Amino acid sequence: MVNYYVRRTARVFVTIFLVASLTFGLVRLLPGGPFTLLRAQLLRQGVPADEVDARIANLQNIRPDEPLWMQYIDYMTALVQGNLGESISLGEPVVSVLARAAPWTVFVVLVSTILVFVVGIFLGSLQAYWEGGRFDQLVTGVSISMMSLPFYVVAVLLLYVFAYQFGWLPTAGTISNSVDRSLSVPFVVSALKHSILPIVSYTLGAAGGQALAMRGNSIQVLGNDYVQVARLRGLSDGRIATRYVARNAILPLYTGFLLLLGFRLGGTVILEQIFSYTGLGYYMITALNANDYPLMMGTFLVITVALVIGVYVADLTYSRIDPRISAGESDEAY
Amino acid sequence: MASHTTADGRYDDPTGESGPIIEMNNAKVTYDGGETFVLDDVSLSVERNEVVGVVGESGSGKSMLASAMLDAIPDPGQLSGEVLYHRPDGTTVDVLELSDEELRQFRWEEVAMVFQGAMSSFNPTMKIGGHFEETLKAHDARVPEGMEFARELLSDLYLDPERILDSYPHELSGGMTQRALIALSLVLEPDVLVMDEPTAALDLLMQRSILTLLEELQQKYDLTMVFITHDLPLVAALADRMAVMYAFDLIEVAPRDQLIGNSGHPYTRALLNSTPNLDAPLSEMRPIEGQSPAPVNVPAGCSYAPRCPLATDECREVDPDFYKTGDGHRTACHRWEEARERITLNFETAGDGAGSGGSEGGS
Amino acid sequence: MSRPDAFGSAAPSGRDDEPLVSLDGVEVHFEKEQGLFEFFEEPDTVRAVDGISLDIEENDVLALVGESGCGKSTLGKTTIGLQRPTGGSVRYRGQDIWAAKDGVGDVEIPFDEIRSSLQIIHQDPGSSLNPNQKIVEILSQPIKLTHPNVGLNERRERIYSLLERVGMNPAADFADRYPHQLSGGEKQRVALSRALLMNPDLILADEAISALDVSLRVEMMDLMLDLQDDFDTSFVFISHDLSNARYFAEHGDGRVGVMYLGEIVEVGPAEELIEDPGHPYTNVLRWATPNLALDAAGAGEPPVRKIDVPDPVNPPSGCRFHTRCPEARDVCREETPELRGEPGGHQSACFRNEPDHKYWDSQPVED
Amino acid sequence: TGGDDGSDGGDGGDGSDGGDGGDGGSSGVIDTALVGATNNGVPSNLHVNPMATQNYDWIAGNHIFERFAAYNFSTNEFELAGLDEWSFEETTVTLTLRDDLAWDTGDDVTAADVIRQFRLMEKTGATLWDYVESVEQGDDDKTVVLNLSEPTNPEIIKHTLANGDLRIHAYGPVYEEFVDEDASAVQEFKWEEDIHGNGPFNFDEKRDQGWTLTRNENFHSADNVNFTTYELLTRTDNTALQQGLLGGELDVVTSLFTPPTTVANFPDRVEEVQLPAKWGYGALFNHNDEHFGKREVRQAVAHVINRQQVAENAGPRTKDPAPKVTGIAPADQEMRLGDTFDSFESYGMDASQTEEAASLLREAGYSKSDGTWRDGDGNALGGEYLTPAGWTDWTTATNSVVDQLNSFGFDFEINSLPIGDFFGRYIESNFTMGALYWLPGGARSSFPYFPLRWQMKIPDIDGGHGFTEGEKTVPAMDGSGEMTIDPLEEIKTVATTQDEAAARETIQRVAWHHNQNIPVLSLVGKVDQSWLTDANWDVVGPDDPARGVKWPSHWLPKQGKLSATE
Amino acid sequence: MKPTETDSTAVDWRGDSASSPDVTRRERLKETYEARVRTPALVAWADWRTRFGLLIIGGYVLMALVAVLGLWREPSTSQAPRLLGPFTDMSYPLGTTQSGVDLMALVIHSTPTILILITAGAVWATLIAVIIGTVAGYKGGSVDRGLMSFSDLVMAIPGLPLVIILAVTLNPENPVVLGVIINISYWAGLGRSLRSQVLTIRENNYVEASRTMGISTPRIILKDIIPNLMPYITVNFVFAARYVMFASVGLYFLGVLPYSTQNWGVTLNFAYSNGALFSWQAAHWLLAPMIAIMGLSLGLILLGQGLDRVFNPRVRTRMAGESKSTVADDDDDTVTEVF
Ligand SMILES: Nc1ncnc2c1ncn2[C@@H]1O[C@H](COP(=O)(O)OP(=O)(O)OP(=O)(O)O)[C@@H](O)[C@H]1O
Ligand SMILES: Nc1ncnc2c1ncn2[C@@H]1O[C@H](COP(=O)(O)OP(=O)(O)OP(=O)(O)O)[C@@H](O)[C@H]1O
Ligand SMILES: [Mg+2]
Ligand SMILES: [Mg+2]
Ligand code: NI
Repeated sequence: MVNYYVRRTARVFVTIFLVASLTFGLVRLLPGGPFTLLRAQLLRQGVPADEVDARIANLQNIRPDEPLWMQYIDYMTALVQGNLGESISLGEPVVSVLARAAPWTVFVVLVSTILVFVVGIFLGSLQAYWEGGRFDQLVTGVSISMMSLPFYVVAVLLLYVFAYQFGWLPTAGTISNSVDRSLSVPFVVSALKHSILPIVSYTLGAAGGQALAMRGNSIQVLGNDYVQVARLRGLSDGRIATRYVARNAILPLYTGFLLLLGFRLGGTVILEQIFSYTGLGYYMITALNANDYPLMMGTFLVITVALVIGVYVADLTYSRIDPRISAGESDEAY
Repeated sequence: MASHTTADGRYDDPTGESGPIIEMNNAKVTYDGGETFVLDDVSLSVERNEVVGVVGESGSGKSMLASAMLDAIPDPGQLSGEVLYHRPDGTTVDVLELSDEELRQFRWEEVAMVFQGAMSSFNPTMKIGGHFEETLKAHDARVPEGMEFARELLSDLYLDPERILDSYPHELSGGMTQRALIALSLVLEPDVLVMDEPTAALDLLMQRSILTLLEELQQKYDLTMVFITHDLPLVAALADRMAVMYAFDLIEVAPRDQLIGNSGHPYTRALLNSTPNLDAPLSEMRPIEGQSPAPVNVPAGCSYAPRCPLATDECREVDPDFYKTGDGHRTACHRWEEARERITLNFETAGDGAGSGGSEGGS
Repeated sequence: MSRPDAFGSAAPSGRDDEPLVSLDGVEVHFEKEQGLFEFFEEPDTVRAVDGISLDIEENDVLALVGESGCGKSTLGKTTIGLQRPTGGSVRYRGQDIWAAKDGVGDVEIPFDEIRSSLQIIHQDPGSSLNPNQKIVEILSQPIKLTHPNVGLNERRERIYSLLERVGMNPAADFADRYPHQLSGGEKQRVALSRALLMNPDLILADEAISALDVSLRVEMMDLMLDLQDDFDTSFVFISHDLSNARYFAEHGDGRVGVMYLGEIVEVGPAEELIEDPGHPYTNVLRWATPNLALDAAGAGEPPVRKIDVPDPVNPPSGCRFHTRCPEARDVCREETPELRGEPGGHQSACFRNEPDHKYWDSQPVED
Repeated sequence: TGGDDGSDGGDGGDGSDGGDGGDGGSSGVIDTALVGATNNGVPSNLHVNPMATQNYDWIAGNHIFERFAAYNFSTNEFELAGLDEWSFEETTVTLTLRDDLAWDTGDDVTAADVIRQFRLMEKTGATLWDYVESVEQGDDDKTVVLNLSEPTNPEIIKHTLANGDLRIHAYGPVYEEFVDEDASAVQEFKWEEDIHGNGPFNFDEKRDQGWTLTRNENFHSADNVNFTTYELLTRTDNTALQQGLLGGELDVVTSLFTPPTTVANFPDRVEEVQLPAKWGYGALFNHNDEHFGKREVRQAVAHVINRQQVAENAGPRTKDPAPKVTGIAPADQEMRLGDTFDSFESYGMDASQTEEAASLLREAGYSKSDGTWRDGDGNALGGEYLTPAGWTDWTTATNSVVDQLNSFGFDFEINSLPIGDFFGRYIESNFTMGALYWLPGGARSSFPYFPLRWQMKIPDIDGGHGFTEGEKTVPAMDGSGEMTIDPLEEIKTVATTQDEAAARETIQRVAWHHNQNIPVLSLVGKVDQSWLTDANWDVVGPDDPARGVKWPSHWLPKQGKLSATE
Repeated sequence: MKPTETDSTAVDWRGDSASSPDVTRRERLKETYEARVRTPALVAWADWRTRFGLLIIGGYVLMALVAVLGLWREPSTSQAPRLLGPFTDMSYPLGTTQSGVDLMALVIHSTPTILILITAGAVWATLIAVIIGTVAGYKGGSVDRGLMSFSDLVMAIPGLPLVIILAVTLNPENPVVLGVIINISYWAGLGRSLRSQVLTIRENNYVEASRTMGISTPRIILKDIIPNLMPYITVNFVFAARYVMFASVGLYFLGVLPYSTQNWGVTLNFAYSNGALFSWQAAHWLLAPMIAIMGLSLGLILLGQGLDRVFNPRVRTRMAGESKSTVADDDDDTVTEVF
């Protein structure tokens, strides 16, 4: 078992390394060069073209004259030292921008993902329990409708109703302006208030999907011998529902967690934009619009790392909830 | 069919105690809103402390019979009839009338059941020990004592209790899981153990070994056992009395030796003849032709008639009732006498030789 | 050597004096998955088959018996070239199968030909037929492979006639069904037909009848034996049931081999082996085989000291059976008995067959 | 008419007098906040160094720093702010700072501060130094003298000084150190701490969600400001800002495009102030392109486009079609062109003049087949039409333009690009046609010298549209024969001439060239929408000319014309 | 001893000669039609979800046809009065936009592109997933390890951000390319779960039997393995399609994707930024593309929910009325989608 952990941990680093290499490649692929916007800005300010060029060369920490492998080594060394370069548009180390942004994204994704699971599992189990009944049909209908609404549409509608029309919740941002950025009750309250809409809109559709999946799994588990045996053994319904049905029906969902997390972290790009929620996705789009490649790659890398770590944690805990876990690798076959 | 509770010749219980512990009267199981009968008016009584072996081919309704004894027919099946359970204190309950809570208590405390798939009878995400504990808790039994007893049971079954209790089901071999399940079924000291093909997934040596263990357990804990299998010779070693099922009904019930040596039903005899046997002359083993009917279109008359070499028009029209064909021996065949004569058994029986033992040229 | 082959395919080449398939010191060891950080540990190895030599002749029958997990299937699959041995060689009519597959050395018989000559019928009738294909489609496959020129109608024709031959009447009706619409016995017949259509020299029947109803088993065995007679096919018949093995070996004029933990501990003609077992383990199997004879029924204590099989990853030293053998003595722990007896006749691997072995002076094993 | 020095100066004085008069009524300062909002970005990423290349928050800066002067769009005259007086001689300009102009520390803003700023501006290559040769202190420490390199049109200097982004900001303790450094040092400097200004509000703090500014007691007209705080919130998009006004969350929004349907939904308390942007949607040709380098093709395009329709599609209330295609802002055309206005080709402002376009194209050797205009080799006339992603009203305009062009028989496809790429393609001259503003924007653009010259050079894209310098031959202005003109050289003379009539004529000649040769196709002019609310605020009425200074939300408070209700 | 009779066979099944053509080409065609078209269609139709799903998607295909055949005017600015409400003028049933574009035309003419887009993306994702999943699962060993490490890596890359970067890099306008880019990494998860199913399927003896007969690996994968995965593949195909649609519309909505012609996402973006959210006058502008999106995704979901039954031979035979097998109906909903 120890070996599995070691191996799994090693894989985290290998993956991060590979993704970092990929970003290195992507930076070089991007069109137009990273400084076009800056150039346009400088030019608009009336700075002469020569000077603009000189200034840009100055700013550019990529040294394009070096052989590629040298650039690669430079890049990787910098990365290991936690240096993601300087954001072109913000004129600030990318790391410090991301350090500000990442907690918000992680917070929203984490909370909404947990909610997706909790709500999905809860509804799905109940549906399976009352399979075919009113409740089941109702929730299935609602789930399917929720799933057919893209979350950003939900976000826009919620924003309209709860923030714009009723003004119950803030329309934008991570915390309100009048609150000190230190851990205090008003801070937490404000952070929560600002995150309600993003979280809810990010939860609804996905929770519907999870509920349907959970329902299917539960129905399958209900058909298993051990559930019937458990009934014969005289266990209470509650125990059977939790320890037998839910527990085993969750397992496949848990495997899907990996995928889910990837999609959800990626989706923040859209979500955060709608709510001006200054997380990773928000900065990614900012960087994109500004052709701020260091920042763009930085956010990309950090989102990836967040994903890799999330999956890592999921994997490690997976062995806790499914004792049958094996490395899942197959023997040489044909 | 008439009720057989009293008409049945009562089998003399070898252990001395007498009286049935479970009586099943006219049990019927239907599916598809009554269209398919998967248990067709079955009556069977089980005496205290005896081992009843039920045999029959796959799909003949054996599992239904087992489930019916605990009123545990898988949904959406409908069970009707009467299942009487006689408690040692003399009271009698109709299992089908029990309330949910009573039923919950009744099952496993008084009648326990072991399934064929031991692997799939355990929750894969829970240790074996957990299964024992929760069972004890669910029945308000004292856990420490119960676990002590569980350990004893496991040792009786040649298992290392500590290791087993601390293992997840997938960490055990098939034989171990099966034995653990048997121990689990006995942990509440039930009076009756219903076993539905408990060993079918195991290899022969293990099957036989477990059977031996069961025999010991049965004696040690004074169990009444209903043992269901499609493997006639297997249960023959254990059973006191045997019942043969065919097409959702019992067709013959008799003491073990009677059934093997002097069966009256052509199907039983064919079954016996098709059983590979180390001692039987090879030339005498032969298959039963034809296929048994599906639950939706059970033929009128005797359900075995289409395959029976002795079938007459009567057989095809009139569903045979049980004939008393010996001491505690009932056979549902109009032509049981003929069968004993015309269908020879292909092995030497050490029984009372009531059958016509010689080996005439068969068909 | 040339057997009648109405399909007109070239008679198998190769030398006549060679056995159909011969195994020489075959070992199959499965290594458990190695992790990234486990370089320093000995890999866990399951010794599924450990040093078995065996010849299977033309029109031969070998019935393998043994406990679950003792390596019967692995040995069988190695015999028909489905499993690559980790040691030793498997030869088809003198041609090393895996050399042919890899194209090393002088390949006298091409691998394709070997492949189609060695076929299999599986235990589980349910899983041996593709549930998504109709019976005709399943059975068309081998004809397409062996006789690519045969047209559609003729193919059907042949399939129908074979189905009738294995007792599935009316063939056209059965041919149009999906596997789940067949009974277990019928499925198994289709599997048999599929193997036969390849016109094989050897069929591995891996527990081909175990999953069937008792009443069907004999029928199926008879059918196979019948076809063996007709088409000179050899069979390796795997069963855990000694009485079935006996039935099959006796009728097919072949041998029974008893396997224990990857080794063959006894082999010989059925009747001899059962009447006069040379190995205590054969005795155990005998005991385990259900018997209707009432004196044998309820035979009481099993003739073993332990029920559970040892771990094949770390098989016991010496005689592998010593941990369970009621006759085991100290020497059995250290020394490994060899298979003794006349080759091709009754052979067994137990010290007790040697009257002057030091076994007789050794102390019985204490648990 | 174009203002002259004297009257401007006088106006400036009047303006501040008016302000003084207005504050008579205010005695107590009310503890309340004026809430504005921007979508400039997240304040934690912004700063207030106006000389920096990036991330200067100009709205915050506008409140913190006083400007020299301002251009009033209602009166078309200059108003002085931080200056008490400006005077223009042949080659010198004298600026006199207000006596009471002081830093929020209480220290006076001196000539030395302004000189320091001008020196830094020299380093960074600010436009002012195109005309100025040196700067020195005048008679006292409140006067600054600019020595010009050659006689310069005062109009140009005034516009340069009154440019909204030019603020008096070079606070000594902070900026002194940059005087001896490279320009890049001050351009990369992010002024986030120790911020001191001289405007109506002090920097208090900035966070992710906005800026907080507080009333500057040392501001010269502090008496005009009767509220304590100015909150400047951040919103991502226009929709959020509009909602802020709609829901009463915001009191002012400096500049915000709002579609008519939304305006109609605004409650009564919201007031719109429309100001000409001197900026607007135009179409850019690549003059290096084989086809669009040809004048006939450009003219044909001009004929095809129905500018009126484009304006209405993109924003009926806020877009004016340019009456003539030339480099002069729509509102100024008639005034600047005078009698010649009518002779200018309009190319059909509110019509698709397909006949004219077709005959021009045929003349240039193109023919129409399969509904598409093609050259001799059968290549369709068209290509990608670039448009910046995210500028919604522009995208609508682009859609209209491309629809019109394509239905005439061009073959264009829209390519929307992120801003960076969008400019990148222009800078690299890697385009055929695309959208670009046709006026440089700001008050300066009301003086035709700037836009006319701009259209030929377009520094924003480093001249990537490939309009060549040198002599051009265009039809003569009087309609007979041709005329040869070097438009770039000619327009430069406007900067140095003091002779208004000569300047006027030159402007008309160059404008005529632009009208005929079309360096950039002018389509619509934009009206800036600035928003005020009067629920809790006393705001001067619509007739007050003070509303004509950009931006009302910045200008009015310090004039005492936007104050908290008591 | 031969208890089974042997001599009743008329035709020698081993001979080369026998032939009596009793299956005509026509019958065979008919049979194929029955097996591959009619029966699946019947099965599909029997489930209300599939029925609705198909109807909805059929509607969209019809719309695409209308667009392709030019039965409805092309969307163009100023083609109609501005901001006409829906159903006020029946020649512009959905109303018009701020710049006088017929919304109906916008919706209709966006359909072909979006259908191509989602099909391309879904085909790409499922195809790659099937190839990688089956090969890895079937081949096992180092092939498996290699492919799975690769797909693990791909899974570690968050989809949308990568899509955005690629879209900016490649600036794709062809909907096929765009669809592929959006789903560039979607296959990874699907491939992984297909692989684990293949691991079980390949344990089926018929796979081994095919191997014994010497059938080639691609054929085994195609005939023995993939049919078993079909329910799962179809369901995921549908979900992949939905993901492409959501992602593309979302990115268009954000204005991140380059576009040349209007589509639902761009329309949504225009409507949103032109204040359609705030005024009833313009609400239809926002609603039209929203409903178009929701309708299509609803159709896809319903189809996905219903489709898995089509490939279940048990259900198929039952529906075809060929047998009365009493197997329990296993129509569990397997939903494995997320976005
Ligand atoms: N849920 C159900 N609905 C309809 N028929 C059912 C259902 N469950 C079982 N049956 C049918 O009931 C009959 C009896 O089933 P049962 O499981 O009792 O057979 P069995 O004798 O135990 O067979 P096996 O030896 O295979 O376990 C079978 O024909 C089966 O098809
Ligand atoms: N592919 C494999 N990888 C690893 N171990 C294997 C593999 N196949 C078989 N084994 C192991 O090899 C041993 C022999 O297996 P085999 O299947 O040959 O047994 P068997 O005698 O056929 O058993 P059964 O009667 O249960 O079919 C077992 O311990 C099994 O776990
Ligand atoms: Mg059963
Ligand atoms: Mg095996
Ligand atoms: Ni009766």
